[in-house]
Formats: sequence, C-alpha cells, structure tokens
Amino acid sequence: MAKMNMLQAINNALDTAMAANERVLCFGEDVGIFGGVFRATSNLQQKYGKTRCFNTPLVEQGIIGFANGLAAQGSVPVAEIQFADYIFPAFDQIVNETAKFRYRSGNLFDVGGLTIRAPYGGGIAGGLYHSQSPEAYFAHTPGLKVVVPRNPHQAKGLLLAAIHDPDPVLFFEPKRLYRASVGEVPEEAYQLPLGEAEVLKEGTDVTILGWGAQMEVIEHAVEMAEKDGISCEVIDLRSILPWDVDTVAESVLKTGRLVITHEAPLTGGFAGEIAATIQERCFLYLESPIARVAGMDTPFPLVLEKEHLPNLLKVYEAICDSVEF
Amino acid sequence: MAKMNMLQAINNALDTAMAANERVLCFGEDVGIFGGVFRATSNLQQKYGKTRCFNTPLVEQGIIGFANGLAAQGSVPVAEIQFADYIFPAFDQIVNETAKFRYRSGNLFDVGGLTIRAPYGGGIAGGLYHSQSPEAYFAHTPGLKVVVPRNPHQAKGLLLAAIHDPDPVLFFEPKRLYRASVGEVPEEAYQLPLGEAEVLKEGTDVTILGWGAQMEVIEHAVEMAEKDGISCEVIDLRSILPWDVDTVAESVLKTGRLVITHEAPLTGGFAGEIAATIQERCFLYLESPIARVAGMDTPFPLVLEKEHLPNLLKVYEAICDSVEF
Amino acid sequence: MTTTKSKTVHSPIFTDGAEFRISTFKLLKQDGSLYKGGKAPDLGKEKALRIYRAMVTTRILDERMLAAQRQGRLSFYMQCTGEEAAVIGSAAALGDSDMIMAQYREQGALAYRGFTIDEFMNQLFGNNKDYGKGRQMPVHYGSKKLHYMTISSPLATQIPQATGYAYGQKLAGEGHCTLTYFGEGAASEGDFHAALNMAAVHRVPVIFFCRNNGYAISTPASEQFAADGIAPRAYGYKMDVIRVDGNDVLAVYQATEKARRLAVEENRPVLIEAMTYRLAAHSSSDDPSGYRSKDEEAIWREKDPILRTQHWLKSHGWWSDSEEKELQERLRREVLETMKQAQKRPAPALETLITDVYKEVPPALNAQFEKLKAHIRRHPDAYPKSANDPAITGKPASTQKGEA
Amino acid sequence: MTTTKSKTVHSPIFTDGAEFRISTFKLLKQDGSLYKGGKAPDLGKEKALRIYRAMVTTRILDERMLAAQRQGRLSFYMQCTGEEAAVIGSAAALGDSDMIMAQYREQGALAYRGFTIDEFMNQLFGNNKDYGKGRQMPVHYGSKKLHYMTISSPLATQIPQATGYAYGQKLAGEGHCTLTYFGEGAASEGDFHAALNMAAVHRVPVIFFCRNNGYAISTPASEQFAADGIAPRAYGYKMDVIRVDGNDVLAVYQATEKARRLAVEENRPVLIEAMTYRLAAHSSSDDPSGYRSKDEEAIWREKDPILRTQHWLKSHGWWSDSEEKELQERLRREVLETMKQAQKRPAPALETLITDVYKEVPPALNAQFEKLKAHIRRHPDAYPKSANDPAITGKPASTQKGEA
Ligand SMILES: Cc1ncc(C[n+]2csc(CCOP(=O)(O)OP(=O)(O)O)c2C)c(N)n1
Ligand SMILES: Cc1ncc(C[n+]2csc(CCOP(=O)(O)OP(=O)(O)O)c2C)c(N)n1
Ligand SMILES: [Mg+2]
Ligand SMILES: [Mg+2]
Repeated sequence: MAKMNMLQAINNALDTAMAANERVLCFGEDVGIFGGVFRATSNLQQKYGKTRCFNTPLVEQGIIGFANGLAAQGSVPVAEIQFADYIFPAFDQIVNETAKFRYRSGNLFDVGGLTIRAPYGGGIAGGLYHSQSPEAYFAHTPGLKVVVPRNPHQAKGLLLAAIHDPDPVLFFEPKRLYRASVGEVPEEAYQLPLGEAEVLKEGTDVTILGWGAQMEVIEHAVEMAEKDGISCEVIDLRSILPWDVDTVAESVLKTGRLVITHEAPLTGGFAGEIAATIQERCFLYLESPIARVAGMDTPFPLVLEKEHLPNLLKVYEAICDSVEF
Repeated sequence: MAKMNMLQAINNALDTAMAANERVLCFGEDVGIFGGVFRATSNLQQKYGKTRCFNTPLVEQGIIGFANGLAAQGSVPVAEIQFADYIFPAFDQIVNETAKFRYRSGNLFDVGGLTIRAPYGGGIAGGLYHSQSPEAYFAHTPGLKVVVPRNPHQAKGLLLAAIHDPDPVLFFEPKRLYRASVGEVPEEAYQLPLGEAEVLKEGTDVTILGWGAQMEVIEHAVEMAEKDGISCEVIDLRSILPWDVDTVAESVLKTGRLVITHEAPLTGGFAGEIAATIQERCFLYLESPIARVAGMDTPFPLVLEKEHLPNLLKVYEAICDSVEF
Repeated sequence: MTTTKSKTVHSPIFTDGAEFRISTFKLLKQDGSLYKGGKAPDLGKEKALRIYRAMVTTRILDERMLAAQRQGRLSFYMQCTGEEAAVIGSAAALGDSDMIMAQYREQGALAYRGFTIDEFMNQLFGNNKDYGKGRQMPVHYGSKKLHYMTISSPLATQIPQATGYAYGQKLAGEGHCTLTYFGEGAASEGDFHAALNMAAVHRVPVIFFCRNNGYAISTPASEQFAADGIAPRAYGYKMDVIRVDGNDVLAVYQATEKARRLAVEENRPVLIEAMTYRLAAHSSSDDPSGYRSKDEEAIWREKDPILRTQHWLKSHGWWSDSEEKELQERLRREVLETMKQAQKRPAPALETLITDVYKEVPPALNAQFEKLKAHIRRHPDAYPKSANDPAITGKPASTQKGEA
Repeated sequence: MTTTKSKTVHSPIFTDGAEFRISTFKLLKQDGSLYKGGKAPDLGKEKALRIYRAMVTTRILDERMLAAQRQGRLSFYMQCTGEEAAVIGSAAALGDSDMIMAQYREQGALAYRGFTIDEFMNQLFGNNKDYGKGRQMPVHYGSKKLHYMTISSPLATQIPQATGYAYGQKLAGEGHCTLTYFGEGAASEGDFHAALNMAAVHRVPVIFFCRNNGYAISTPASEQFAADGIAPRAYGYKMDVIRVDGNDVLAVYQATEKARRLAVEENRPVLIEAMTYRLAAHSSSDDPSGYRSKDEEAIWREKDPILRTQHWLKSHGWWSDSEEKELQERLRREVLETMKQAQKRPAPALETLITDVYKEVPPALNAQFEKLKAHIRRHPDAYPKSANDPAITGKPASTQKGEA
C-alpha cells in the first residue's frame, strides 16, 4: 500500500496496465512527454516509448476514431480527452461507432478494448467549458459502459477493470479530487467490479445516492443529517451504465426514501433515470418522493458556481425534507 | 385549408417563412435543386434562388457551425440534417455552441434565429442508422428548445413558431409519418405555442403521454383500452425542452396514473425525466407506478424492429397494467 | 517553434495552388489497348481473370438485386455500377489479409476476396445466416475471415478508424496495411481531415482511396468542393498522392500496388483519388433524373470499366464471347437461385435483439427481454417473425452458422 | 461527374507537394529597416501609432495580469506575448466594423479596437460590469459594439461560424467581412476542414488567420502535422493563401489588407498563416520548461515584434524613448488602478445565474431559482457572494451597465 492522490493512482493504473500488456497504448492531447495537462500520463512515454504513449494532433473526433480502429484491430487503447467538456466533437465516433460496433457486425468485430478517460466536473472555477459532467449524454447509449470513481483506491481498481473489460468504457475522473483526494492504494494490480454499486454506509431512514466527486459532498451532508438523528444509507453508484438497479432498489425497499445527487443539470440528468426506475420498483414502499439535488438547468457558471452546484447544504436539506415529508 | 401530408406542410411552412422574411435561409445536404432526400425543401431553390436555399458540402459539423455563425449575424437559418442519426458530428456545435451562445456572452450575441430540422424515428426498416430518436440527448442541454410535431397541422404551426422563436430550436420530424399522415392545414401563416403540451383527449383513469409518431400509436392503444372501459387522458408533449410540467402534472393529479412512451431506448430516455418530475409533483396522488414504454436498451435493429418498438400492444398493456396495479 | 524553411519574399503574393494541377494516371484505353508509354502491371492471366470475374459478379449482382428491390423482395439496394474497376482493381493490389474499411458501395472488393453469392444474399435479406444478424440495412456487409470491416452508415467514420487500425498493424509488424474507401462527398466530413493528418504525423501504413464519382446523392462535386478534386488535399498533410482513372483497372491496380509498398515498406500513408462515375442511382431510393442529365450519364456509359477490361483480356486471348456468355448466365442463375433460398431462410433468432450490445447481456436488458418474450407469448399473431422462435415456444433452435 | 481537366500521365507518379513550398512574406527586419525590394504599406503616423500603442498596451496588460494571477488575485490568465504583431497588424487592416471571431489569445485585436482597460478588467474579474456577467473564465472577452465575438473555449468552433457569419455579411451586401483567428493546433480540428471547404464552395468573404506559434500547449507543431505548416492546406480547397512573418507588423498588415480586398471585393476567402512564437507559457496554469528549451525561447525573444515595430517607428521619427517611457508608465498605472477598482466591484447579480439561457426564463428554471433563493436566505453565511444580493434581501439593485 502507498499513499497516493487520485492522479497518482490513475497514473499507477496506466503504468500497471502498460507493463502487463504491451498492446495497451495511451494517447491524447499533450499526454506524451508532458504527461497530460493534469499529469495523469506522467513518465509513461519515458517508460514505454513514443509508440505506446504519444501526443495526438488536436482533434477529438480523430482521437476516438483512431482509438476505435485500434481497438477493432485488437490493441487496447486508453484515449484521453483533455476535458470532458471537449468530448463532444467525438460524440459521433462514440455514440454511433464505439457503442454500436459489436452489435452491428453481429459480433464479427468489436472495440471492447477501448477505454476513454476524461476529467469532468465543477468546483475549480472552470466556467462553462471546464466544469461539465456529461455522463447522462452517454448513459442513453446502449453499448457503452460509463464509470466514475470517487477516490484514489477506486480510481485505480475501476480503471484497471475498465481497461480489461471486454466492452468499451468511458471513465470520467472527478478532476476536483485529482489532488484533493488522497488515500491508501495497493501497489499491485487489482480490479473493482464494473456495474456494481457500493454501499458505503448502512442506514435505515433514507438512501443517499451519488457518484464521483459528489460522494464527498454526500459524506459531509450525511454527517450533518446524522447529527439530527437521521440514519442514512449511502451508496456510490460507480457505474452509471449499466447501473446496479438491484442494490439501489434493495436499499430503498428498506429505507423507503431516496435522495440522488449529481452535478449535471437536473433536466435529463441521470438521476431522472434512477428516480423513474426506482419509483416503479419500489412504488409501494416509498414514503416520500424521490428527491434529486442537481446542477441548475443552465450552462455551468463561473463566479456563482457555488450557488449553482448541489453542495452539501442542498443535499442536507433534501435529506431532511425527504425524511420530514 | 388544404389537404397536406406532413412533408407538404413542412415545405409549406418553409415557403411561408421564406416569403415573409428574406433573411430566412434553408440549407443542408441535398436540399437545393433536389429538394432534400425527402423533398421537404422542394422548389424552394427554384423560388428563392441559390443564395437562400442551397446544398452544403457533406459535413454536419460544418452545417451547424455555419448556421450558428449566420444566426449570430442576424440571419434566420433553417438547417437540415438529413437524418437525425447523422446529427452527432454536429453535437459539439449544438451542445457547446448553439445552446450556450447567449448565456456565455451575457446576451451580447445569440443564435436565436437558428432552427435545425431533422427526420427522426423508426418503423421504416432503417436499421441502426436511419431510425434513431435522439431527443433525450439534447433535452439535457439548457439553452436548446426541442420540438416534435405529430401531424401536418402541428408540423406547420410548430415549425413556423420555431423559426420565429428567439431561441434556437431543434425540430425533429417523424419521418414515418411524412407521407402517411395527412390532414387539413391552413394555407396562411400560423404558429402553435412552443413549451406547451396539448391535451388531445380528456379522461379520468390514466394519462397517456407521448410525442411525434408515438401519438399515432397511443391513439390506437387508447382505442383498445377504452373498449375495455378505461377512460384515458391523452397528452401530446410537443415540446420536449422546455417541457410543460404543469399540464402533465395537472392531468396526473386528476387521473393518478401515467404511462409515457417514446421510441428511444428506455435508459436515459426523456420518459425518465418526466417520471422523475411527476412522481415528485404528484406523489400523494399516484395510484400506480409511472410506466414507461420505450425502445429496448439496444441499438435500433432491422429485421426485428417490430419486436423492438413500443407499439400499440405494448402501450395498451401498459395502460391496463397501470389501471390494474 | 516553426520548422518551416520556406523561402522569403518581399511582396504579398497569394497563391491558390491552381498551377499545381495533379495529373491523372491512365494505362488502358476504352478499346482495351494501352496508352503509348504505358506499361501494364504484370498481372498474369489467373489474377486478371479473378479481377474480371469479380467485376462481372458485382455488375450482375447489382442488376439482379436492384430488380429484386423493384419487385419488392428487398427493402433497399445500392449499386457499384460504373465503379467496378476502381474498387476491384484496388482490392486486387492488396494482400488478401490487408484490412479493408469501406463506405458501402464497394461490394466488388468483397466479391474479389471470395464472399459468396450466398453470403451476400444472407446479408441482403437479413436472415438467420447473415453474419450481421439482420441488424443492418442491405449492403452493410462484413467479413472477419476476409478482413473486410462491417459497413456502418455514418459517413467517413471509418477513415480515422482506418488510421488507427493501421497504426495497430504497424506495431504488430506483420507487414499488413489498411485500405479505406470513401466517396468524394464523405471526404468533406471532419473525420477525413482528422484521419489524414493523424496518419501523416504518425506514419501509418494506410491507403486512403477516394472514389470520386462526381456525386454525393444529388450534390455534384462542384458544390462539394471548389478545388481540383480531392487529391490536392494530400499536400496539406504532406502525404503522397496519386490521381488515377478510376475506370481503368490496370492503372488503379498499379497505383494501389505502389501505394501499398509505400505504406507497408516505408510507413508512408497514401491518398489515391480514382476519377469515376456513379452510373446508377445513388440507391434504390434515389432518382437521378432530378439532378443530372441523361446525356452526362451516356458519356460515362461509354467509359464502362467492365467492357474496357474485357477488351483488354480479349486482346491477350484470355477471354472470349462464349466465356462471357457462360459466366453471365451462370451468375444470373446462381444469383436467382441463391436469392430464393436466402429469402426462404427464417429471420435471426429473437435473442439477437439483445446479444452483442455488450459481450454479456446485462441484467436490466435481460429483464427487458423476459418482458418482451412474455408479451409475444400473449400476442403471437402480432409478431409473425418471432412467434415461433425457440425463445418463445421453448423448442430447441436449429442453429446454422458459418465462419464469418 | 468530375470536372477535373487534369493532364494525363502513363506512369504511376506519386507527389506529396514538397516541391510547392510556400514562401514567407516579410517586410521588416528586426532593426526596423525594410528588406530590399520591400515596400511598406502606407500606414501614416496616426495609424502606425494606434497599432503600436495597442501592442504595448497588450504587452503591459499581459505582464501585469500574469503577475496578478501569480499573486492570487486572478484565477487564470493567457498572454499574447510574442504574437502582438500578428494579431494587431491583422486587426488594423480590417475595417472597424468587420467581425472578428477569435480563439482566446487575441486581446491585442480588442485593444486595437478600443476596448478599455476597464472593460478588460471587468471581464477578468467577472464583476457586475463584465459584459459576460461573470460566466466565463478570464480572457473570454466579447464586445458587440466593437464587433468582436465573445470567446468560447472549445477550439475551432468559431471557424465554421466565421464562414457562416461572412455568408450573412455577403447577403447583407454592406461590404463587411469576417476574420477568424486560430492556432495551428486548433487547425487540426474537423471544424477547420469544414469551415475552409464551405467558404471556398460558397465564396464567402472570410479571412482565416492562423497564428502558427509552434505549440499547442506542450505539443510542438511537428507532432501536430507533417506538412510545411498550415498554408498548403489552402490548395486543397482552392483558396488563396499567404504565409507571412507573424512578428513583422508591416507584412501582416499588408497581407491582411490585400486579403480583405480579395474577400470583400471578389468574395474570395483567404487563408493567412502567420509564423510566430508563443513567448509565454500557454496559460498561467502551464510551465513550458517541461517541453521546450530556454535556448529556443531565447532565439525568439530576439525577434520581439514590439521592439521591431518600435525601431521602425523611430526610423520615421514617429516615436522616442521618452514617449515610450511615458506610455509604459501611464499604462502600468492605469492597469493597476483599474484593476483595483474592478476587483472591488461586486459579483454579478444572483439573477444572472438563470438569465440568458433563453431569451425569457422558462417556468421550471424560475422555480429552481425561487428554491435557490429560499435556500440562500436560510444559509446566508454559506453564500457570501450572493447573501446581500437584492434578489435575496429584497432591497433594490444598483444597476451599472455600459454599452457592450
Ligand atoms: C454522417 C452522414 N451524413 C449523411 C449521410 C447520408 N448519406 C448517405 S450516402 C450520402 C452521399 C455520399 O456521397 P459520396 O461520399 O460521394 O459517396 P457515393 O454515394 O458517391 O459513393 C449521404 C449524404 C450519412 N450516411 N452519414
Ligand atoms: C475542443 C478543444 N479541445 C481541447 C481544448 C484544450 N486546449 C485549450 S488550448 C489548447 C491548445 C491550442 O493550441 P493552438 O490552437 O496552437 O493555440 P495557441 O494556444 O498556441 O495560441 C488545447 C489543447 C479545447 N479548449 N478545446
Ligand atoms: Mg460520390
Ligand atoms: Mg499554437
């Protein structure tokens, strides 16, 4: 075990994967000698050479098109998109190509080796274009897997699982926690399961569900709520697609209440999908409406980002409202 | 009034708009002399000249980038994307640019004049790439308006409203109904309101909600259900974003039950947003779980599209289940 | 830092490259003789006939299947007609294990590699022997064993994929390359720019083969780009380029053969622009009379690539009228008979609705499938294609699978 | 149908355009004298000084604001340093009502047009006088009255927008054009390809101005493209192109002036490639020592465009050391004082969170805002920026607005 921040854990996962399998390649804008603008790929070019870790030209649709081809050929590409806000030029390659490759070919060809990494989320004074949380855009796309880690240990285990997974995975990294989140991380290879939520804390009054950086917000909100005597069950969804309906439903069947929170705007955010599914699965057990605490239905602001974000006070209030309904 | 099919109504709306305002321009792949692959822009080049109605090179990101610039300049572009399945190369221009243009500039600049038309939906043996219903991808994007008409009369009135609207509008046309849906359409200009759902039929037992081509499916399903003595209230949402929460909530407060249907895959589809919002607004009034009848969580198939689609029997069964819950 | 070592001038001179017109490489005249100074590639009779037979197969398949579409047997079809030399001449210059990533109008390349009429038919009818499991529209072929990537409708997406695929081949070091076909229309997409630039920067063994057939559906090349074709774009990437008469199978073959050597031996990506013409409609849904003249079509019908090849073969004594007749009749028969069989085969299993979305079917999708099956069991009459599916009836499936 | 009238050849010759090297247009030597044969544009003293003052303003603003960022007063900053001649020389050759659509490193063009230090500061600090209402990161300027489109971070998106904007200008027929700036890195995006091709096909009065400053963050131009810069791409679109020494304000001015004539008078879009160097870090978040040498930077520091311009001015007797000193001191003072004021101004009104998403705030968003306000009222201490906002306190707002 070693103390690592999230960037180090990610770097370590990439290093581990590249050492174990020479078909693993890392590339993207500035990921070469520079090691990426956040330094997630530091030293990988130095260690594995320019053919396996390299800068690409500045063209996201090309990066993912190239990665799709590489994956179809049998390589194991780990492509970086510099900010999740800049993944949209590659939307067609991801949604029409990556996601449908295996299905449309009747399993003759697939791009299962592909992993796409991108830092996402707000709280870093990034404004409209360095703050977005685009997971819901992809969660409407059968064929993709979407994963978001909450801390360094999770980041390494989930990223290694993503790289090994036989399906293409979008791996969104909470950049606000890149350096802020520090923890013990095993130095050897290990994988954490995709598609499985994790119950972080058991409780009986209300279930609080989130993912990524929002788990930290939840932690603090729950601390406040517990001081009020509210017993909270906390779940990290981890995989947005496919998501672990059973774990969430089981929890809500027990608590009767659910608060979901994400940074992305409310309307069309993934909390909507979860709420819709859970109200159906747990209808007779729900004691209050499923609450969503999300970003406002606006682009991401700058100066007033604190007001915009679903922070701990908002989550705390939603917990209280849910219990007092 | 004249009998028109939906294509004629759309063509007539474009003609009306171009005649009234010389800043209205229509362009896209094959929309020039040929009038578009579905002939929605027939005769417009002949009538208004090559500068106002023209073919573009084959590049969706360029079409929308160009359209954004034109709209910022004060023109009123109506850009066609040949199939909604091919809108994704323009996703960045739409989601990062069109949607955020006014907000990010503090209202110095806007692209409110822009309308993007695209045929969407299945049922025409189109397979993966001529069948998609991508409205939910855009409905997660504050700054956009998303509109879907259900018949020729609606198509003309909503399209004219979209063209006149001071915000950018995505206008998805149910191509399955292009020729199949025929009705009386006023020859003069008229607009139907954006952001307002329409109650097509009042009822007391259950509310059925959809949009676009799905309204025809609902109509038939409701006929069956009414024969069983179930009184159905039918709502056409019409505007997906912003959507008319009040009209839907009011209906569900009355009926206590809601069935939502769309062609797009279930997970992350817009029915999830609606269900999440309505369970919150109408919690104490719901007598059964809100049901969603949607496409399966797969790419769009070909040979088995009938099995995949949320057809009238599936909607009918969902109505029965909802009432019998 | 800029690396340019460009000359300095002191007056502001603009250039548009018009003086750098790219020549067209031609070997074969329409009558089957060679241009003076031209040297035919050393094909040999066997290979020449393999090429020719693939051309005729493609033409006849196209004719028959368009007719079948018109008769309502098929929902949709796209013809290669007029472009057989461009497609088959290039495919023939590759190694049979090189990867081909095509647009959709390149069935000739598959025919050349030995995709059988039966295999074509199964895809066209989306029956239970279709490798693609009836999920895509007709002409979206793919074959793993023939190294032919399954077609996808979104245009140009395969071009950067070809760059990536070829990068992988380069690392694998087995001497393979990738050839990607695309139309002059698709070359307007952003993906084209990305693909060529990345290939040039990363020195990837890929051949970009543009079929410039003059139209993208109704849009003439003159409304697609202002330049002299697609070829000059290569200069922008410092990529080797050649323009070739696309109706001249020998020139196409030789250009591609040489391009392949540059790609495989020197890791130099190459752009080939084949000047040709789409003699048929864009697809069975299209009617070209709305946007081009019969006269124009007639000019190009005179340049028929198959006849041209035939004349050349005959000039070598490698082909005769009776062989032609025999081949055509045999193919027509085979197409018709195979079509009848393919049409009779059942639809793919109901289960194919949910497989291959992921490697393993996820639980929620499985639950959707269970719900669907129960629904179909309640309404068997409404689902004639699947009411008798083993997943519904519980009776065992009769699996019929070939090697794709 | 292909319209190419290309020459025919009978052997397969590949070309990569290497022989068509594009020259670099230069007028001014570093010492302020002209190259032999070069003829300076007839700028006149007034315009020359307007240009020069904008260059110095930009440099000093950049120096001060980077320092302010280092002091923690500002979250982020980007310098134009080293590229002032490219940006301001080109902006000066436009009409003041021509539209500029920039990338982000072109504050010099705004300074030239008369954006005040106060206007810069309000944006940088996102205060209640920022036209952009504090929504975007520092350096995302915009000015309607100065015809300068608000910057957006996603790269290259403004390039096809410029094509569209210019198409509208052409229809309007008022003799305006659009100039769009972008880096050699951004030119790799698909949007670049779309923009140039569409402009050439539709004959649009747009000038594509590429600042080739050698780097895209850490990525050197040699890993961005294999070709000799960006200029040769113009040939692929049959577009007029000129390469110019980007540190030479006279050459840039003259090239742009001529480009503007081609655009406005003949509807010919033009590509200009200005060869220059990003002397500073990419942004305040970047440290170039990780990817380039001090030696390389030193070479370019010798080519400082401001000093070069200053030497030229002095050679005309239009500028003196004392004027230089006075200007620099005045600007430093103005920047510091204005900064202090701007920093003191309050944040934009809370309401700006929800306005301008649409022209009118939709009901659901309004409801979200009501909820937020109630929430802030319950926890005023947690929201120091907005606890005293009129929307929270109910007291009237003090609106301060200029013409943007
Ligand atoms: C991204 C995308 N946009 C639009 C289409 C619709 N479409 C199909 S084929 C075609 C024309 C293609 O022309 P070209 O590339 O020249 O190939 P050709 O048909 O001439 O062989 C168009 C516009 C598509 N399939 N994909
Ligand atoms: C679509 C997109 N991808 C990535 C980025 C991140 N990014 C910001 S600036 C930059 C480099 C741009 O280089 P260049 O275009 O050469 O301009 P320069 O900074 O040299 O002026 C990158 C990669 C972005 N802003 N937008
Ligand atoms: Mg074509
Ligand atoms: Mg640069």
